[in-house]
Amino acid sequence: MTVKLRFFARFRELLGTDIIVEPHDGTLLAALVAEVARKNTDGYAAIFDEQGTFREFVILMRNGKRVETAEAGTITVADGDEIAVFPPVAGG
Amino acid sequence: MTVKLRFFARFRELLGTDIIVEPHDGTLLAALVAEVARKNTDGYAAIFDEQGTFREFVILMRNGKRVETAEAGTITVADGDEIAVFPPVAGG
Amino acid sequence: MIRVQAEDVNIGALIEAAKRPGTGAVVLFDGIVRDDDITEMELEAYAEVAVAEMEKIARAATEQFRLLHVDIIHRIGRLRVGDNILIIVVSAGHRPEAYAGSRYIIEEIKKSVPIWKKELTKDGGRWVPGEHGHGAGKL
Amino acid sequence: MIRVQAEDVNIGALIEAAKRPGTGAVVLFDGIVRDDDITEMELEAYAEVAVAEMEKIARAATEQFRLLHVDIIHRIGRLRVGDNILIIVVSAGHRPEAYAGSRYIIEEIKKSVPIWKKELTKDGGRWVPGEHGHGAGKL
Repeated sequence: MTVKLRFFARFRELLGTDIIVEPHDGTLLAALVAEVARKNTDGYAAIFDEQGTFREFVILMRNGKRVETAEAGTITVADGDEIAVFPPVAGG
Repeated sequence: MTVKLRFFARFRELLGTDIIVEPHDGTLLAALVAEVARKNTDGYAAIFDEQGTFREFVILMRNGKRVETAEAGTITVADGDEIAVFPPVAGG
Repeated sequence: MIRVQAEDVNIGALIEAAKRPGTGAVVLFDGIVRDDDITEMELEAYAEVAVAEMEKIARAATEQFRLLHVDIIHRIGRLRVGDNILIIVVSAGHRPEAYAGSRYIIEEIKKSVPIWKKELTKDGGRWVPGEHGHGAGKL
Repeated sequence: MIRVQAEDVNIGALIEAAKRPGTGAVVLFDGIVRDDDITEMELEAYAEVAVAEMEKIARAATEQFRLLHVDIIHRIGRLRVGDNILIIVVSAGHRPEAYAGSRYIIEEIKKSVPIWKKELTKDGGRWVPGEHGHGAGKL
């Protein structure tokens, strides 16, 4: 299956965006983000703490809907999902 | 001496405006307004009550500065004065 | 620019001109002739005093809310439904001051600036009563 | 009109278009690139979600403040000092609703719309921290 990862702002600068991945069935959302983030040490450290837990301010969305980072370790991704990962918003 | 009376809004419709009068020395502000207003019964009644006192909502100015109507019976007009008489403001 | 005038204004140009150094927020208030079963509206001002009073309000707002620019244009004469009556433009470094300054100015204008409105209807006309019983309370 | 776009807008035309039947007050908020020792600003959006969220905010404001019209245009891309970042236009029958509705919209946008700003300086750039620690809190 195919899943798209979108990083924004500082995370995008470190990790790129619109990253197409092909995870196997049953891949957890948190694991998928971690796997992609690991390609850049600073990018990984911006999103995850030393314990490999999402940093408190990180925002996750799946198909435009907010997902609590605390639950991302229990949710499996599905074919066609768009996963967005970003820091606190600063528009306006 | 010469004094100009300016009425606004409803008072202007009833009494006109930019009325030049030539009061004698010592003419009181209240008396001058009453004298000019008397030329039109409705105009007088719009500004003064049955006792000849300024109605509570009437606003008086002398040369652009507010004068309390209660004090208009003790103030004499001076040559070149501009006296304005108007109802509550409704701009904006 | 503080004015009482018959002419309409170019709002886009006012906004651009309001962008002084340090500006982070511009708030514009536009009071419009509302269709309260009227055909037209006739506005009348004690113009010299109205301008002086609006200048005083602008100075007070500038000081109190640290505004960087203020325009107040109050129109007079015959206006139609949908026409601009009163345009207030304020600039500030940040939005709380811009909103608060704008609101302060309109409320003070309603209280104290000698301007009157007559709504013209099919049956004649009616003077709009002031929002504040005593009017010109602060002059 | 609810949009995320690179292009600037014609504010005068937006104000005219906002004059729906019953309108007595239009309030415009214009957020501007402020000269905080920056050369330019770069704005980035999660555009589809930003538009959907702004549409939600506009609907909530319309209902809560009985607004007659709402425009929200948030610009993205490279902007210079003095450029418009965010334009909010609201119409209402009376001014209290117009001011309150406008203010509600900007505060909600700050809280929840996925847009980010990077200030570009002579020495590089810095991402503007969100006003609300958790961001997108209401999505």
